Amino acid sequence: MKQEQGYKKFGMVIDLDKCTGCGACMVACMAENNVPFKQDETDKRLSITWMRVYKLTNGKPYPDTDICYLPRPCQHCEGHDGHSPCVSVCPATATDYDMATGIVSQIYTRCFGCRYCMAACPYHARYFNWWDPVWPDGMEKSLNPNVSVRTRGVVEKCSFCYHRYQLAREKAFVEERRDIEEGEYQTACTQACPSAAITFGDLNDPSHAVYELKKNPNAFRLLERLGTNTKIYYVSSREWVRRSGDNYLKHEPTGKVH
Amino acid sequence: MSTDESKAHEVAGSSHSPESEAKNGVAGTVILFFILGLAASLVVGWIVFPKLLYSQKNQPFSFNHAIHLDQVDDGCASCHSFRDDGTFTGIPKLDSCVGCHEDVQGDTEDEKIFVEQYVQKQREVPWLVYAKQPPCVFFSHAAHVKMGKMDCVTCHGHIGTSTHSRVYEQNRITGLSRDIWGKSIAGFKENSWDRMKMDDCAQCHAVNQVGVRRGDLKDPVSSHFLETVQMLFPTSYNDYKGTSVQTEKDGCFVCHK
Amino acid sequence: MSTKSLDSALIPEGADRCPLWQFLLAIAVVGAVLLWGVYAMFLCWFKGLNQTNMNDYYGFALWIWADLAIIALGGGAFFSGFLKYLVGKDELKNLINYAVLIGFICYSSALLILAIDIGQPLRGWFIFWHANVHSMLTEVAFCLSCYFAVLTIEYIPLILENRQLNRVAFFHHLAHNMHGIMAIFAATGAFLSFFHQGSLGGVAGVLFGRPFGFREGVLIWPWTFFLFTWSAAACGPCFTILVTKLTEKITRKKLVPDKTIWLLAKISGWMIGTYIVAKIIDTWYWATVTVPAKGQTISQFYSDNPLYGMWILILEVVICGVVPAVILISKKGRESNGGLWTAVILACIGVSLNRWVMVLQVLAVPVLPFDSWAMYIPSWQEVATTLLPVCYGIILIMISYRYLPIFPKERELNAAPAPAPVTDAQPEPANA
Amino acid sequence: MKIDRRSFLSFVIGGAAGTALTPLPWKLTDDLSIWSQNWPWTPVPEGGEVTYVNSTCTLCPGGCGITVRKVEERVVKIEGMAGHPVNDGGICPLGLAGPQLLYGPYRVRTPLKRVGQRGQHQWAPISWEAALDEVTGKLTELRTKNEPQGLACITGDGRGTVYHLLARFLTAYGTPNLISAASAADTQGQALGRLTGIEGPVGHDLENSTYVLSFGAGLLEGWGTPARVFKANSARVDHGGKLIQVEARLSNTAAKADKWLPITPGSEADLALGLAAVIVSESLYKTDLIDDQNNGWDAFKAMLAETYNPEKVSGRTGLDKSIIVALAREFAKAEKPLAVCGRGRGQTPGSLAEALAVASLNALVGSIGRAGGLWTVAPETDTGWPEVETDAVATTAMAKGRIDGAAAQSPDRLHRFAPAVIEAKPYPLQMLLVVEANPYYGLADSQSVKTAWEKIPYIVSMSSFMDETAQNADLVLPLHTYLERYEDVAGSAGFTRPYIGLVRPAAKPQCDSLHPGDVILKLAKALGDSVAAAFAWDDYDTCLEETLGDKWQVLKEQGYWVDENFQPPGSDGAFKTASGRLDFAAVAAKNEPVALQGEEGAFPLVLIPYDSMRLAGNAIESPPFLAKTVENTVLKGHESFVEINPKTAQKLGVGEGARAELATPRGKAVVRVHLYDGIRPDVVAIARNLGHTGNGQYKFLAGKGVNANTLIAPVEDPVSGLDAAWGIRAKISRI
Repeated sequence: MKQEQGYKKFGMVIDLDKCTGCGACMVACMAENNVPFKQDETDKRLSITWMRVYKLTNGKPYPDTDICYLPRPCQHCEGHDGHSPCVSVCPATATDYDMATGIVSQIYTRCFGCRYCMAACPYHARYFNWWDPVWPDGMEKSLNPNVSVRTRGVVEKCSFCYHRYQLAREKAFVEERRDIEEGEYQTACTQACPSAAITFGDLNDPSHAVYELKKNPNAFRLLERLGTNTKIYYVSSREWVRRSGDNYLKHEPTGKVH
Repeated sequence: MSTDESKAHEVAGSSHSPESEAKNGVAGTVILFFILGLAASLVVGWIVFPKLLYSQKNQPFSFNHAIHLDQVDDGCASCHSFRDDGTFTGIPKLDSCVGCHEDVQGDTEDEKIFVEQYVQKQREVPWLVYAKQPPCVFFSHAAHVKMGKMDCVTCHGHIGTSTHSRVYEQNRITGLSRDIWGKSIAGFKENSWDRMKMDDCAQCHAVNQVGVRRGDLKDPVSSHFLETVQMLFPTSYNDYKGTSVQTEKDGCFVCHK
Repeated sequence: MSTKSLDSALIPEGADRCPLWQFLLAIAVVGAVLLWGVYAMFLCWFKGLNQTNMNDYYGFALWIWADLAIIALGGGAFFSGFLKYLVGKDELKNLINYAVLIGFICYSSALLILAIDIGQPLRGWFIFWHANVHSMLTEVAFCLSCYFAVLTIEYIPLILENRQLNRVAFFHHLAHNMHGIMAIFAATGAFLSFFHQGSLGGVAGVLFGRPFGFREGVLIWPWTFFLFTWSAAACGPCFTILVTKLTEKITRKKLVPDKTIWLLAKISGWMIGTYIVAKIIDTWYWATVTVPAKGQTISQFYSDNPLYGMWILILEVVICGVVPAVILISKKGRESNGGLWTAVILACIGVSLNRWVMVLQVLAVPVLPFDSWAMYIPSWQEVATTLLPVCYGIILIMISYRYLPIFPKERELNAAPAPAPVTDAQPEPANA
Repeated sequence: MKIDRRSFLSFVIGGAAGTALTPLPWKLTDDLSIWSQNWPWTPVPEGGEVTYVNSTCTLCPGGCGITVRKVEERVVKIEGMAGHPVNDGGICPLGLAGPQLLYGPYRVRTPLKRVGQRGQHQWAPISWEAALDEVTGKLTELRTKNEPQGLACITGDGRGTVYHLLARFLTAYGTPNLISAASAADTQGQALGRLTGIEGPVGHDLENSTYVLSFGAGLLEGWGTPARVFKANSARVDHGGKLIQVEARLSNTAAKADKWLPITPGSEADLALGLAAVIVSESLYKTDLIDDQNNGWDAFKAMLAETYNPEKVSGRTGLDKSIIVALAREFAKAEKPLAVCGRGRGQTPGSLAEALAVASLNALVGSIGRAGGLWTVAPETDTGWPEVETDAVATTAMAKGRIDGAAAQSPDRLHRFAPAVIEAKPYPLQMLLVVEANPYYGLADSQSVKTAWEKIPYIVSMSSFMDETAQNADLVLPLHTYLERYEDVAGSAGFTRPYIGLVRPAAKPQCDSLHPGDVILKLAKALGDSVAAAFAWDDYDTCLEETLGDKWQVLKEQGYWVDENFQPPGSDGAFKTASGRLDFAAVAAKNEPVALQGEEGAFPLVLIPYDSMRLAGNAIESPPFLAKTVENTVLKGHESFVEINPKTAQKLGVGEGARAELATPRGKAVVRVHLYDGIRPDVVAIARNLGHTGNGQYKFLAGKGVNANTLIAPVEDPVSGLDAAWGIRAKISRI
């Protein structure tokens, strides 16, 4: 769709050649966003991690084996005209697509836990609070007041650390500025990544790093063919990795399919 | 789904006669009791219920805004200020009071409590915040005061001129301050500060067209559609459209965290 | 008056019913299972959905399937109503009461299950108050509850026709007048059903992130929208027939004239037939156009996993689709006892299976190339809560059958000399 | 008028109708939903003023700069310190999870005295006074018996003021037995020292290297200082530098490398020298640093030609001859080549032969003391404290030698601790003091550690957490965590310049704990006489400030100190050798590669414990957030997985997820199998740092998985005298 003037469109470019799968982004996200934890988190289908690092393998036998890590935050799909897969199905408008930022919100207090959005999301970026969150005595002290704590029975997901955007704007406002600098709003995972594999910014703004980075010939997005129109671009120099980003019929070449 | 008509009539007939005598009397009592029930429930719902719903709490001691407002030169901002990072301090900490209140000023009981119980013991005053929003709400004073150039009164009313702290009413179910729902149990409001529910924020945002217009956003089809709607029902459609694709108001994250 | 005499006083005039103790015993047995379900229901409400085996890959599971299935099976109510009042198949008046009762049970159960299925039941009403018009689920919620209201209205006159209640003039006339305007409700019901049956189909059909469920369509409605309505109209009546047949078996009575059954069966047969043709076209188009466009092949959806194979497609479309259609369409088929039984059972399995596939397999199929199949087995709490409405249904049928004139032709069909088996209802005096 | 059913009914109906006309039902419905939006039992974090504290992380030897975010008094987040010389804003997952260590339920809240059996977790909380009295009593008893050497002390960090205080205390007290764990860095230091004649910690200039040849170094699994190495690796990707990983398993490092060479495990030294052989024979080496005049060089050349020609090396490593030659040329011709070693995180010292071989490879290509190479970083400067005056008791005891047999200057030999205690040689151990270390979990060959433990009459653990060692102690003294105290971190592992990081309190002490330094000072005071006399300071903080002297101001201001104008020793070509050039004599000398334990017949496979960034090292139990990131192919429920090649699995008849018994000469464990193509068919790998046995009601990683140390055992390097074990022979059988 056409690029609207004056609208931001926050997104990421993640360099898979740099990502080492260390998991810092996951932990940074959990710490920043008050993600709950249980005593057993080894069942990954019951484990809330807004940012999840997938381990991809080329499936070749020893010694031609190769692996690659792929960090997966919410892809903040724009779909067509902001009708992302999850947003349009929510019966109670607990999640919306904001044209001003391109961020898919999730309002935990509006959500009543029907989980239709989870069924709609092919990236499994949405997580349900099957349990009451429990912080062992004293551990609740490390909770971040800028992100509300979720109760049992609601869906949660990555928000691109929207609260950091809010705080950056507040600072700008008291300094009589309407707008914020690229560096003033960065997500927790971006900030934490020791390999600087994640770049975050406004995909519409030529002065932001992501604007050029996303044009890399080795850049791809997950499941582009579904028309989800995501805002997370991945870069990999390895063909098999790029091919793992979408479904292809045998004869089809990796990359854009017309 | 009628069964056998004739049978139905005969049944009705047989059941008809014996009861007809008592009928009028019965009808009377029936109506009387109906009215009784009606009246009782109205009393309960409108008078008893609100009393039960809210618990009354007193502030640690009464605070006189009026006096302070006279002393300071920068109005509310003198005490309720912004931090450098843009966040709002809300109710000032003790150390901004001790300047004047190191020892008892005047002879009010409240002053005595303040100095002896808090200043001298260096305990922060556990104020009950009338305007405290639920934890899911993100409210930026910077956005409203600095950017929106809004007046404190718009949301907080004339608290600046208050000479004492009123009773704090807490909803027993939600634990929230009554000011959020508003004094009127029916939810009516006269002044902008009478109520602080989501709809009030949304309405103000819509009226002042806070968000970015997205008229230009629409793909041709729907914009034609909207034009038609506007033509047919001029009142129904205000040309302001928030940036949220789903609500056509501002994005939910503007006020929620 | 004693329980016994009260009981017999409530039983429709001239109708034979089993002795009270038998009746109560049966209620107790079913009630036990029901209580188990109730227990599980409260576990889910108070401890949360961690009581289930659902997970972040399987956000929808047994419950949603049960919902879709019983609503499809309950479709008999709206469709036979539609046939009787709008199309004017008056013959169906002998079955319509029962159809309504079954529909009522199915829809009330569906609503109950939804109330357990959501993570925050206390906020369930948000779906109406903060409705998102883009969501199929919103459409479902609205039409579902409206139609449930309609069914209730259709069910009320039946209750009022109870021997005792009917003595009250007011109730008697109320029931009588309600009968009069029933056509309007039937019409409303048919209209509402068309939408919610459809939007249930839309639930999976609109998921463009899930190629297995996604279907193209017209305007906002994917093809599954129409297929679901169609299949419900086709197979719902089969369920009504099946339950009627079962009731006749259990009560050892003839309750509905064969003519009525055969008529409904015939219509149902044609409906299934046409539906299955549409379904085959849809599947073919989906497999050859929709799916490849997303870079996948239909074989991927039926391989590399322990459960879902091509067999499921064949079972649904051929064995439980084509076969019952053929049987019911052929006069010999539907009028032969065995034929009818086979057909209606297959049809019911078919539509339920379709709902399973359109909900659970959609979630099981991996979409990300580096993702894997998600398998799921319900927990006992899920099973119990799913059995709950079944038991509740049985009990409601038992009570309604015993005390309400559900089957207008019952007396006539079981006229005096009918040699009732010994175990069947004792003659009145024995009761007094 | 009688009230019958009907009147009642109509009353109810009227009531219902009326209620519907009041706010009651609607307000209740709304309020109930609001109640459900934040249940009273769900915590709501209080907002407030946000402040930041710049400090230093001590969770690994890296010493990264951290910025602690606080809301009022609460620590809510730890982030990497932007602009910090070591990690410049980067941070590892463990560092990020720091607040969970501060507030976690596994903290020791007050001094604890054992009441039940050892290890039974039955404690009596006691006052600090009582606790210190008890320790003082035991210590005095030893001294009065003239056996102060009967006391040994194991400590985690071998650097910094706290360590020096401890050393001073023990010297004054009269025991030589202060033991800290040696690491690969020590071995590399020794190796480099033998070439250059300069002693001290090694620095790797990864940032400037254009070609990194890694002999099993887990550069991306936590080697050196993760945040720094990761950054360097990304820079390499940007600049098109090369990384070659020599390793038996496709680790994350290998996966990110340009080339992965899965050679026969244990033949790393052979490959290094094999490459050297090619470089020498094709005279691709840089002569300027090398002393090619003395006989050491000739011997070296001769050795290469004879034992390490490509054919032979190809045989031992399993690499094709052509690959070896090509690799050697590529390496030698690279602009700034650098060869590194130290398996995994480099927590175990490893074989000196291997370190020497790798060092000599760097020497040949002129990468010693040069940009992009490796060099010795000046050891941390002397404390400037006056010499300790020991009394007679202490002096005589000090002369009795250490139980780990380590000489004065050589690194400690913690691996000898258990055997020495068991054999009671050279003398029986009567008391053990553990300071911020977890040897009970972290030492290889857990079984003998357990036996040794039973032989020690009295054990005190000074620790912030209820770790395995604390659980098996007689007395536990709770310490401030790094987020509650001041301290200096002397040096950052593998960093190329002298560095000091300042640890600063970000939160008030959460428990009734003390600073380790203060505990030492209190004990010294309590012991009196010469011991007390050795300590002039009233508390640790003053001691720290005095000791750091002029650096203190800088540290206070920016949180760290770096020697900006540090020049790598020998960068001018002047090494501390006879000729001032690199001396190969040491490399030429016979350096036996260390053999694996267990013979091939009974144990056909080789077990390699591997490190992961997602599991805390240094015997720390991973906090919940870190535990959350552990993949379900490493740990599922309570079971560890071992990685084996599908071919091997097929031979053994085990499939993905199958349970099997993993046996080594030192122990057995039931594990589950994870089929992994990225591993040699003759190797099986298991994750380190699992199988903790924490107690308490919350078990995040506690009691889950297998502790690799129960399966492996130390093998002493004949030359360095350090533990050179990197794996052990093993067998997998289906059950």
